[in-house]
Amino acid sequence: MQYISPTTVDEAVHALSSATGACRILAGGTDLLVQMRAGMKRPDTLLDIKRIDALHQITAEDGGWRIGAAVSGAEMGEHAALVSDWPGVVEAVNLIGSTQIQGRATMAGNLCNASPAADSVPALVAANAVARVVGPHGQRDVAVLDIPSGPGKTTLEPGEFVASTYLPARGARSADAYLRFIPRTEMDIAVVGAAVSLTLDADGICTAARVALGAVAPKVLLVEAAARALIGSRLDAPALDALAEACSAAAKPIADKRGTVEFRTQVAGVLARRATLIAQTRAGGPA
Amino acid sequence: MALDNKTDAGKRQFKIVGTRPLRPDGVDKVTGRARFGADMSAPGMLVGAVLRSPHPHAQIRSIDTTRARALPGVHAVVTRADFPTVDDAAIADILDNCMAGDKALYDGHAVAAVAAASGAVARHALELIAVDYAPLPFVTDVDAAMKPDAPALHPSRADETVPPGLSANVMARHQFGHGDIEAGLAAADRVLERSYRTEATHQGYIEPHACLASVGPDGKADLWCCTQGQYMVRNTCAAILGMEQGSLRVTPSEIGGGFGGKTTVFLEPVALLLSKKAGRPVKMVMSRDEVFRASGPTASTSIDVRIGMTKDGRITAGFAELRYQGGAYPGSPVDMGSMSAFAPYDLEHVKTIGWDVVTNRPKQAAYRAPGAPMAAFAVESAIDELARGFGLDPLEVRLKNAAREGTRASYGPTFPAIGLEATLRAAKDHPHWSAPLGPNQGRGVACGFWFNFGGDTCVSLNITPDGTVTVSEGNPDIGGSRASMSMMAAEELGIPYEKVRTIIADTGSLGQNDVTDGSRVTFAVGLATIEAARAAKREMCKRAAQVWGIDADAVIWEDGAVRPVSPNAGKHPPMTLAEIAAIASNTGGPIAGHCEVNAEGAGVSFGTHIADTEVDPETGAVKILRYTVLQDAGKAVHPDYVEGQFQGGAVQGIGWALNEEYIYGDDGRLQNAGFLDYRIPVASDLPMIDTVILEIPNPGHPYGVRGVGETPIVPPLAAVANAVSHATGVRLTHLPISPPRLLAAIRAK
Amino acid sequence: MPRVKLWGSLAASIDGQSEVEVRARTLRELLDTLKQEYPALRPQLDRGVSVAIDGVIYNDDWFTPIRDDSEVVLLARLKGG
Amino acid sequence: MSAIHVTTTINNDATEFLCAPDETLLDVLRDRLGLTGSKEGCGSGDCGACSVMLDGRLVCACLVLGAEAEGRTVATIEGMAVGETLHPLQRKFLEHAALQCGICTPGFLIAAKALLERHPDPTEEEARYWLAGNLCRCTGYDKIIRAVLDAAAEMREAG
Repeated sequence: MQYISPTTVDEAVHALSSATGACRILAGGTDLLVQMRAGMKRPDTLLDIKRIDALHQITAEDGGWRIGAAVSGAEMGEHAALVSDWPGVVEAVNLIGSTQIQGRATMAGNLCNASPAADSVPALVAANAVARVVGPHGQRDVAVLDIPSGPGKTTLEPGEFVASTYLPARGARSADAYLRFIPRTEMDIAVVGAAVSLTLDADGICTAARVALGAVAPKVLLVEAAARALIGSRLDAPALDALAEACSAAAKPIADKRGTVEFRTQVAGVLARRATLIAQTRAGGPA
Repeated sequence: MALDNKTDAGKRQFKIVGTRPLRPDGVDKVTGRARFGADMSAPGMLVGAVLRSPHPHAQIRSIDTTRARALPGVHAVVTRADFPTVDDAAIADILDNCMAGDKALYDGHAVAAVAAASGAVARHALELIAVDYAPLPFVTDVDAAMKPDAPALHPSRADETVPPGLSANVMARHQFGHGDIEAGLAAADRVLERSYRTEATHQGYIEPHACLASVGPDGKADLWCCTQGQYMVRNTCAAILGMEQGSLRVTPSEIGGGFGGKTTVFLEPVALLLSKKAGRPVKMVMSRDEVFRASGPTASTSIDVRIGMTKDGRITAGFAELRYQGGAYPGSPVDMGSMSAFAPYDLEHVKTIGWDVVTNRPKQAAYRAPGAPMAAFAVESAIDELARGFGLDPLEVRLKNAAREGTRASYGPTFPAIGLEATLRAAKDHPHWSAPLGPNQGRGVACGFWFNFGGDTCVSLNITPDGTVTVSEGNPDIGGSRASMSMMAAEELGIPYEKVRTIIADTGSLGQNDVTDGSRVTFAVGLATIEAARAAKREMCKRAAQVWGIDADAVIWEDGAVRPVSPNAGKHPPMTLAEIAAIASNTGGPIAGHCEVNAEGAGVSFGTHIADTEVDPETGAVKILRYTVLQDAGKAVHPDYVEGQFQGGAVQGIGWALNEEYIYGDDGRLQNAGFLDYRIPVASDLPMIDTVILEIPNPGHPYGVRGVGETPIVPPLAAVANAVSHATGVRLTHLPISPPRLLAAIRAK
Repeated sequence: MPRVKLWGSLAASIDGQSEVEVRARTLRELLDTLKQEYPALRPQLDRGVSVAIDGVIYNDDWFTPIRDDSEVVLLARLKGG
Repeated sequence: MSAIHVTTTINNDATEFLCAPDETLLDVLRDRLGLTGSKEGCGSGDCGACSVMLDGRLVCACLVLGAEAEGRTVATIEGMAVGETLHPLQRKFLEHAALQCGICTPGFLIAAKALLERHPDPTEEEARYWLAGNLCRCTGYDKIIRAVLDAAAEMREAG
């Protein structure tokens, strides 16, 4: 096995496409090193992208934010302007693991690990975020929704990796929120996750919304029926009931050591409702 | 030597006992200098690793280690074939658990081990070992294992207490109690019948098992390991390997938690055998995954309870049938559960029946008051349900039925002075009990009991020439016991605490000591320390009398010095310990005191816990809002560490109640062998844990000490469950009260 | 003669006698006599028992004295964590 | 698999070591450098017993490769006291009896120090959440949290 730590994206792309055997990207390493220790992954090459300065940046771009693939959760949490624009995305990233994990874990790593329960992914999908994928054939932008394809699997081609994630411009009276359910107060994997991003008009009527769920299907779910339940409403009780119902209906979870089908289905609606109310308050609340 | 000075408990004014000095090993532990099990190393050391069965139950047809042996860097490979045959049944089970014989009996069961130049080579070598398994039907659930057609782990191992015709997995039947249950139940206004289940939990010590073995070609061996009992390790390994106990010296490292889980051996005999074969020291450290899969979790249980109560809250009879699976070998703590289930209550009619059952799970080990928390969960839940059903205060009902001095205990003997009633009254008077509750909040109370015991104990106390004192004792310091021993020695000798240093001896330095378990150390080692100090004092009195030229009877020890007993004995200024120490060579030689004793006479300990919970009715999440532990400690030698035992035990119990469980899949394999999904409480899950120490002296100890370590884990399971029931109106009879279980119950209401 | 209370499993093995009289002045004499007079108790006694004498629990100490009026209760061998 | 040569700074000492590409920083500290104060409780980032500071960030050394330490600074429990003088957190842990077995203590101290560097006046809740990645099985956390809050108060007074 070898360890390489290129200092530019081009070098990394070159190294990745020319590596023989299995090559894994090492960003925060909080999933990969655990999987290697458990013998689940045995890469021939580890490509550490943390020495690439460009991937450490949080950059304002077209009113939105571009977040490099090597930016840790802690760094995102300390970026006041980013937190102000996308509190739901940042809180989702900051829920991943302990303080110690926050010092290492990256949002791009969370995305590419492709766990159905990844905390940041529903928030990114609700935010309509776009991943910038680089590879031997150049770069392409892909909706975050389309990166994971199933548990542990992504749509990335051989030789490709996610270099950054773009959060679009945040409009006025818009906000997002993410909630997850875990049995303890910290240190667990989401049993259910729900993210809501919405925009209110001056009267408090919801004009746009995206609702995404985690841990209730093989990959993140964008629940358009749930968004439709909110749009045009004042986020009053009937709208929230409809939202919760749509989320529970969309959820197609499995039963496993972390939760039952019934529990996940039920709580998906509960969390979506609560996240909506938080996003509403953040967006300026009812008129 | 007579241990006759036991009656000063309770009236004695202490100078040091009861204060809170800093622990002597503290600086090493806050600076990283303290050496724990995995911190040991030796020149030329190899690294050992274990191959484990992926099957819950399988015949081992053959093991081919040829390729592993041929791998460069591999120095030894062992399988069961390399171990001698053992006759003693208990030792044979321990050996079989350390290294499988004909059958692998659980997921994670050791089947082979290697010693290699590095961990990487050792792990590679394991992959080269070919084991031919023939998988067998398996069973991991206690009730399923008791069905007559269940897959059998062992042919005909049941003892004579088991009636014929039952599943071969039933190993023993226990029965306790007195009176006439049916008559008692007939006198009740209501008889409650409930079935309860608890899942297996793990002690969850943060330090994985680790050891370093070095066996010479002459057969003399040294072993360093983290254990609750170096003598137990020595004796068990010697028995397994056919060694003489005197040829194996075991030195305990600092121990990173045990809670009962380090009262047996797992790696140690394997490391010794690997070292013997390799001719080099071998170090072995378990991974966390191995700790969960292949050390000794506690039993999972299934318990039926019938309790009768009159409408004014008098319990007329209590019956429980308890089924505990203890993993793949006999010996689940169902006997302890059956004895302790009703111990807090004064019952005319009481009966418990316990069934010891084997399943395809790792061999259980002791876990803090082994067997008692599950039984208390069942009984304390049922009493709570009955009390609330009659509209009675559950605390008053417990007071009304509380065992007290003179009560015939449910397990047989008559209680001497005990502290249960004191803890209940203190609970009733505590502001917690009357604090207001908000919506979705509930309060629960529960009692708990543990026997405590003493056992073989040696202490050697040496007076150095400059008058400082060293105490050698043979029980690993698992939570501040060096401080307690130093305090008791200083108290007895009348010298400052700082003048005493307590060390934990290796097996070559003292006689046999029982394991650090059963809440025995402060009681038994404390007793031996006091007696050793008294022996030294007697000697010092003799020396001073000799110097003064008077009779030894004419002097007394007072305030750290020898004095003439009266003016008639002559005018001699007091001779201090330091002064006597300085002239020891001139007066007969070094001065020491020692005590070797089987310390019987431990006092039982009772506790009452109050828990407040808040339940999220939409998700089933339970938050612990407030928690208070009230327990009888006899005499709290170092109150900080008594409080620490109360708090730590309570939080382990809270974890057991809410989230911790061994989860087995349909394939019979453990699904949550890590701290991610075996969810022990984290700091943000908890409030401060309030404590109230009651002191009802134990007449069997010179200072009145009772064991305190185990009782605190007994009440929390029921206290939390009762609080959740109070908050939600639904009663969970299956632990843990995980959110999916609770939400389903709330929605079904 | 001290009367010895037996726990249920032991009693069951000697036809339900939950209390027996045993001539014994020490713990050792007690256990030896029990084994002699009630061979059916032997397997359990050999596996180990604890004994409560006047409410205090003893495990092994042979010469623990027993008075004629002592309350003696056999218990399953105590374990601890 | 050839060894990697790493030059780094540990507890202010310039340090060089060789390690395998897949060897964790924790293994390097413990097995190659004799710094056994950082403990391995899980090897998967779930217990915090191996907490160290890497370039001023709190991390689990079991989730960092030794090779990643190249050119960086590492601080471990062995560097926390200055000569004979304990850090206030170390002192308060002793005074409050915030340890029983002591295996989690080095990790808690490193994590608590990182907390107080960022939040000199944490609430009890902030301290509990910050330290949620450090498991303790002995104490129930009560005395640990008290020690951290008391150390914070003393450090604020000392300015």
